[in-house]
Amino acid sequence: MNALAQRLRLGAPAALVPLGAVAVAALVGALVMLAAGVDPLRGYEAMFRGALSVSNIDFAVAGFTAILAMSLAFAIPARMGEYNLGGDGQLVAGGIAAAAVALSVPGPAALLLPLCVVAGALAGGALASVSAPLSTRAGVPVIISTLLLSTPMVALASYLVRFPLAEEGSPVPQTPRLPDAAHLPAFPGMSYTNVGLVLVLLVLLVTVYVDARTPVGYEIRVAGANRGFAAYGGLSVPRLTLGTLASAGAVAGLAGAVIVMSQPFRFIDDALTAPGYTFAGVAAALLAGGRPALLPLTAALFTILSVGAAGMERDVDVPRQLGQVLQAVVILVLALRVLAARWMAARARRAAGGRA
Amino acid sequence: MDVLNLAFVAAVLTSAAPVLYAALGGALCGRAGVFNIALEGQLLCGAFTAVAVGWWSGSPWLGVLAAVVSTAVFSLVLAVGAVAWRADPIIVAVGMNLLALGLTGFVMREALDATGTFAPSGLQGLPDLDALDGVPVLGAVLGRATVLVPLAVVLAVAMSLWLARTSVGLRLRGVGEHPEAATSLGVPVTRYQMATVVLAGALCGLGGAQLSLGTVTAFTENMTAGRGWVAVAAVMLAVNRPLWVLGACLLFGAAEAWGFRLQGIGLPQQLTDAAPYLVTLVVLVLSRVRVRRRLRAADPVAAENAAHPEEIR
Amino acid sequence: SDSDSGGGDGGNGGDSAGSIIVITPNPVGGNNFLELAIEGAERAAEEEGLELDVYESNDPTSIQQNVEAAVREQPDIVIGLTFSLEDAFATVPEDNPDQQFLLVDGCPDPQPENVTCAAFREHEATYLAGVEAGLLTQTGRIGVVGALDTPFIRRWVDPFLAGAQSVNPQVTSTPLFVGGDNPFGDPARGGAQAQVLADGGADQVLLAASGSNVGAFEVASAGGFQAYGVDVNECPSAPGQVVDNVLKNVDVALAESVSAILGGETGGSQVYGLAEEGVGLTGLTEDVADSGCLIAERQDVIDQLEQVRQQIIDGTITVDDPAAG
Amino acid sequence: MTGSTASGTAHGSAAGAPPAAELRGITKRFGPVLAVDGVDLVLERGTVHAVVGENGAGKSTLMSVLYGLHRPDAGQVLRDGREVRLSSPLDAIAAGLGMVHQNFRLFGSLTVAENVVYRAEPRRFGVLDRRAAERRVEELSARIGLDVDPTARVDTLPLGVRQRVEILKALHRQAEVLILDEPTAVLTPGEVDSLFVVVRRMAEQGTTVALVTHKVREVLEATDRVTVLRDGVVTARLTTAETTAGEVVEAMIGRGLVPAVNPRGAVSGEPVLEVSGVRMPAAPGASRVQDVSLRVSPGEVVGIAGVSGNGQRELVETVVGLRTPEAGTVRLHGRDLGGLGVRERRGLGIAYVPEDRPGVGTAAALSVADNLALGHHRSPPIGRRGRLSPRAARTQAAELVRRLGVKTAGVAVPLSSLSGGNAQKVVLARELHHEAALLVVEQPTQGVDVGAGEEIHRLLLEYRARGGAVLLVSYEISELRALADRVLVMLDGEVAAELDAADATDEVLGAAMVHSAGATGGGER
Ligand SMILES: Nc1ncnc2c1ncn2[C@@H]1O[C@H](COP(=O)(O)OP(=O)(O)OP(=O)(O)O)[C@@H](O)[C@H]1O
Ligand SMILES: Nc1ncnc2c1ncn2[C@@H]1O[C@H](COP(=O)(O)OP(=O)(O)OP(=O)(O)O)[C@@H](O)[C@H]1O
Ligand SMILES: [Mg+2]
Ligand SMILES: [Mg+2]
Repeated sequence: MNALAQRLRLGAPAALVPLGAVAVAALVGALVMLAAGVDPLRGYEAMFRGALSVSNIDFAVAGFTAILAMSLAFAIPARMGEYNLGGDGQLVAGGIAAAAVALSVPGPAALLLPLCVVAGALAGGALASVSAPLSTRAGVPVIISTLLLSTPMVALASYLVRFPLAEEGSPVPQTPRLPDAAHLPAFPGMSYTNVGLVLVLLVLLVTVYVDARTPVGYEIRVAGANRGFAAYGGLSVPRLTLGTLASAGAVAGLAGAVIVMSQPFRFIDDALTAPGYTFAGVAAALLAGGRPALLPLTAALFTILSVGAAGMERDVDVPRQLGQVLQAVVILVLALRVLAARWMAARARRAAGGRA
Repeated sequence: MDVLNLAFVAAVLTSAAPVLYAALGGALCGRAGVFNIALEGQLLCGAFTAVAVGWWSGSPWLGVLAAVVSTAVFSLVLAVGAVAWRADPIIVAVGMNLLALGLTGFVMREALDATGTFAPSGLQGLPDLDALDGVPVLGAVLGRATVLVPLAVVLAVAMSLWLARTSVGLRLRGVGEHPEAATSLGVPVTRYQMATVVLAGALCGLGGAQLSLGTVTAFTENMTAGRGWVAVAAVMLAVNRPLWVLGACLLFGAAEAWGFRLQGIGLPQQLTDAAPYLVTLVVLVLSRVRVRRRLRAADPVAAENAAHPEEIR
Repeated sequence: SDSDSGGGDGGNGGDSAGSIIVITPNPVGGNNFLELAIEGAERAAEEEGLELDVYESNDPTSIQQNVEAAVREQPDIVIGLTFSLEDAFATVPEDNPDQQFLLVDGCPDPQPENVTCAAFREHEATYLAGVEAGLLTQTGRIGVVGALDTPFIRRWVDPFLAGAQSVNPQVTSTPLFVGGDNPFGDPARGGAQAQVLADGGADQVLLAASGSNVGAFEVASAGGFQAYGVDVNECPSAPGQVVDNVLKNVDVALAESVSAILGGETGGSQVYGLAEEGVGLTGLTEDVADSGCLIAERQDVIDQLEQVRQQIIDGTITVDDPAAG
Repeated sequence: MTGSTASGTAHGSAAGAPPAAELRGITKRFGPVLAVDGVDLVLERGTVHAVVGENGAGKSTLMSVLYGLHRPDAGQVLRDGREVRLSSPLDAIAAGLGMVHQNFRLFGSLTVAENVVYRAEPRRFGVLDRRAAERRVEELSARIGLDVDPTARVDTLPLGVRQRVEILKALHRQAEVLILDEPTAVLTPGEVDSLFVVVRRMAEQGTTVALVTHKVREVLEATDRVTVLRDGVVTARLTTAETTAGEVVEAMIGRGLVPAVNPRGAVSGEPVLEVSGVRMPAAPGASRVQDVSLRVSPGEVVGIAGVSGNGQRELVETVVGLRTPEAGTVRLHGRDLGGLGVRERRGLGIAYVPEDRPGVGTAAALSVADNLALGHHRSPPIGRRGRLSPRAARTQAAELVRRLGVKTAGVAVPLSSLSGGNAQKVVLARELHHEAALLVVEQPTQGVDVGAGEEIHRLLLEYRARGGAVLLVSYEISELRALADRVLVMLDGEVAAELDAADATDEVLGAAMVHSAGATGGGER
């Protein structure tokens, strides 16, 4: 009982921080809207409607699927202190791989669907894996190598879709429409919301479980807290780095596969990177702050901010960049989290000192 | 195709200059112990204010001044967030990059009433160094550049000397290396770091102004297009040393300019897009591998941490 | 040009005053083609007494979203700009058979009955510009700065060379593509590419890189080469250094199509080539003298272009369409 | 309790001149913790004054107040009889105070001269005057009889030399009162002796020295006066010449010391650990190891003595699997461990208490429970068939905390909230709990107070009594004598001497260790 009360008290400020961040961001957004001569209530209403109204929810859920996956792709290695900023490349690798398989392997849906998804995950995972030995053997930080590898991968995919995989006679660099067998089954009455969401939610569940309830999750946390301690304890930092990066890349690759296997069922150059799923995912993961179970909430928030912003622009003529501004403010207000954490540490220290 | 002609050098300098400013700012922060990956956002902020104020006032120089001032002010976010409040500099920087992207786009639409590209006819760019036109080599290399291009190179050299030869430079190096030690000798570490971050912001402001009023005369949404990230890589490659930063930026500029020329002889555009990044990565790996091996020999346990950006120096 | 009209009266919008909604694939600012199209839409809206709304898209996902949002508003016509909307215009109209759609500069395949298309044969005009460049080049080297190496942008690359070689077989052409993170809006890279062409000796360069053109025009202004604009008259962008422009009269095409649809002529595909005067060169228009273009001083070249144009219209010369695969 | 012993002797100042520095009624709280409570301290000019006490007694806090790092909640600081307001170290420096911190505060990548003049640089035309800085270092070192190369990079220097650099820093700033916070914690006996020579010479030249330490021997050897702190209050003021070790210890811990008994001779059976012919070349920052062989049997503690940086660390890391030797074998129960990593070796029965507690032995940000689980997390009760039970981890942690008497507010608090001695107990608890055949221990009581140190020694001896084999690396002769059955002395990567514990007197060991200590370089973590 006492222990529970203590845990709740320790937990409370940490949970309040993200809420506080969102509140402050909302306030800043309101001020910006006022400055732009728009009634903030109308603006926010338009934003929510843009994401959540019956007619828009289909897109919003598709966006949510991608952002949630990308937030996992950032959050998994972040648990061991590595920042994966190469989501774009991994996403595109997954997308182009899934498209290539779908276009070259004939077969029934029962075969093609898993094959494409796995191909996407493998491609994304393979790309992200490159950063592991670069970090553990060559000492190039993951945050830099993922970023530097991303652009070449996007360029490679762009080349593939322009030449070997191009649709004949199309003015757009895009693959032909994937065969029906490679279309992810959509939910009834929806065209964008499909099995991909289920896949990503499954990955989330596995991540939460592994993080909290398995030795590997523990080892990742240990490596994140202190590499030297991990090596001393016999944990293989290179293997953990490889594992987390490969999984992260695989999730991103899965997201890419899901996108090309959904409407309009093709890989279009630029279509995966332009919506900015990667950085929305980064932001969502940062907001969740090392608690994977919170990712669906934060991903939903950033989905509203990014998908809803387009609706807001259509309806009340507030530039959609306001969505980006709000996302940025949420992240920046997270600086408060450190203050809260410091406050908690001071309390714990005091409690310890008091008893000693 | 001769790649070492003067026109090539001019092209390299021009495309490297904005990156160089940002990277010098980043290196300075690194020396002061602040990991700065907000360079992309800082450059964008500078590029935007330079054009906005340059257009509004009719004077490109006022634009440059405004870029320097506004970016320095913008950098206070990093200075206060990551230095004074000790928040994770990476998180703060991610937020700043997004904020710069959103705000410049928002203000461009709301205040300048433009989308996509803003290049009104009244907008004046910075003048070229026409004075050099007659001068043999310099004329060909810098004649069509603005004064901000050679200034970037001069600043790199000056910064290197300043760090090595002045007491403030010495103090700054100490602040970055061991803040507690600096504090115990009475150096106000937080103030030094904040000032450095703001100074780096001013440098990024110059870089942004060179991009939007020097290299070209226009602002487009997301105009920096990854140049700030390249600067981050250059800082890492150079291990925060200004002269190496200069080298790294020239290498990157050369890879890009050379890529354009290769495109001219038929290589696909996508390859030339990728080349500078791959070149940077390869050089980075080559340069780090030896350091890493030495660290491992000295202390296998501590070396586990060595791939962390904060550990690199 | 007009075929099975089926759907009868154009719009069934709820309001008494009709409306049209235009959906762009990218932000409009800095993109001549889109700006001109919006101008045409404004003109059409004014003439027909309609309300105009513009939905700007950023990426393929937001395109689809915008099309569906537009359909929900039930305007008289949902107008899409460019081939980037082909996918959306292939599916959405099928689900909304009572809504009229107009796609400008592209056409979905297969084409739903309630979609009207207006497409351009800009390669014909580009070929003419190539002829011009072939006649004017001193160095025998010409070039193109494009945003991206895509089939569509190749429409300004391949015919340009073909046209030049038709009058001067020795001409070589270097196409360069801006690429990078922001190909349609990176003037610095655009300028750098243009500088490469200038350094390489190209003296006639076609600029087809949208927002990145700004930088390339600066190189032209500095005397690097003589430039060719696209879509609208860009001669004032670098006074004294722009020879001519490959025009694409999207405003005319859009306004005409809107009138036709409101008049009940729906469906079908109107192609605007040289013959239809949907594309052309500034040099071949009446007000060439006031255009500020260099070509105004070369009546001899204009006369020759006039002939080639006629040959293309007659079919004596066929220009390959690079985007037709 | 023993406060009355001293109050008379403390204020006997010579010729009525005001003391060099004085603290009056200093009180300092950190939140609810009363770190220092109304402490008076008088530092007479030209004396060496010991400030002693257990971990957490408030020594560092008091000295930080004197050096302007902490603002006291109440009380005054006087310099030469006049009150001074110290709101930052800068004020303290200006007032002629200098401090050498417990953890050195040097810039590793800068040269000795740059470190010394930092923030007080000689300048010429606004530019740093390197020559003048180097000359200044030479001149200052000559004054107190030190030998330091002003152009050497500090991170290439051994610890003892680094400490000299710290002292030069203070001297350069014309410090008249020098505070040394646990200066000997990281030094070898030889280095300690030469430090005290320097300290004495400085005192003769008029510098006043405040020396913070746990070690009673040092108090008796090197100081003139003693002030003992316990729980933030002064428990004794003593004059060194008139006191005894027992009196000081009693004032520190409130009772007499019962040294752990070391019943020797229970060695039995086949050796647990056999190291033969291990060799490793020297590398920048790492010492060489030259053909080292040793064996440890069950129920035996083998001590490794030597000046830090003579290959002990490299040897230990080879045994536990963090380093690969160039030649030689390591056997555990006769099995060759070549090619096995840390995890496999731990699985076969090696536990390891490393010297570097914050960098290697613990993860400060993780909870006490998480710190205690490392290495146990894949075996029941914590880990089972690929699952991990956080509840079992907490239960086991609570049990270990209770058994070893770790002072903590719970097992869920971050390890960073524990004091140094308690953090060390956490490491020891975790490693002892493996009940491994071989326990490798480095510096088990470094930075730990006498009371806790005594307890740790007892735990190690109990482990030995259960038949465990212990390989112990220590720089403290008294510790080796208290624990080891045999002592090997390492010098420049070689085993220079092997002694039976009974023969390992201070003199013999000291002589073997310092034999050619000048020849060594190399670093430490
Ligand atoms: N910055 C701080 N915040 C909170 N509590 C502190 C702080 N510094 C010291 N304390 C507490 O004040 C008390 C005295 O600490 P201090 O460091 O002065 O002890 P010490 O005598 O130097 O111990 P040691 O021998 O371990 O160095 C301890 O209980 C410690 O936990
Ligand atoms: N060449 C030197 N030789 C001996 N002592 C020196 C030398 N240069 C400086 N010092 C000492 O260092 C201290 C501080 O030096 P200085 O006055 O130059 O710093 P400062 O000017 O106060 O610093 P700041 O520039 O930050 O204000 C002085 O007390 C002086 O005694
Ligand atoms: Mg202490
Ligand atoms: Mg202390």
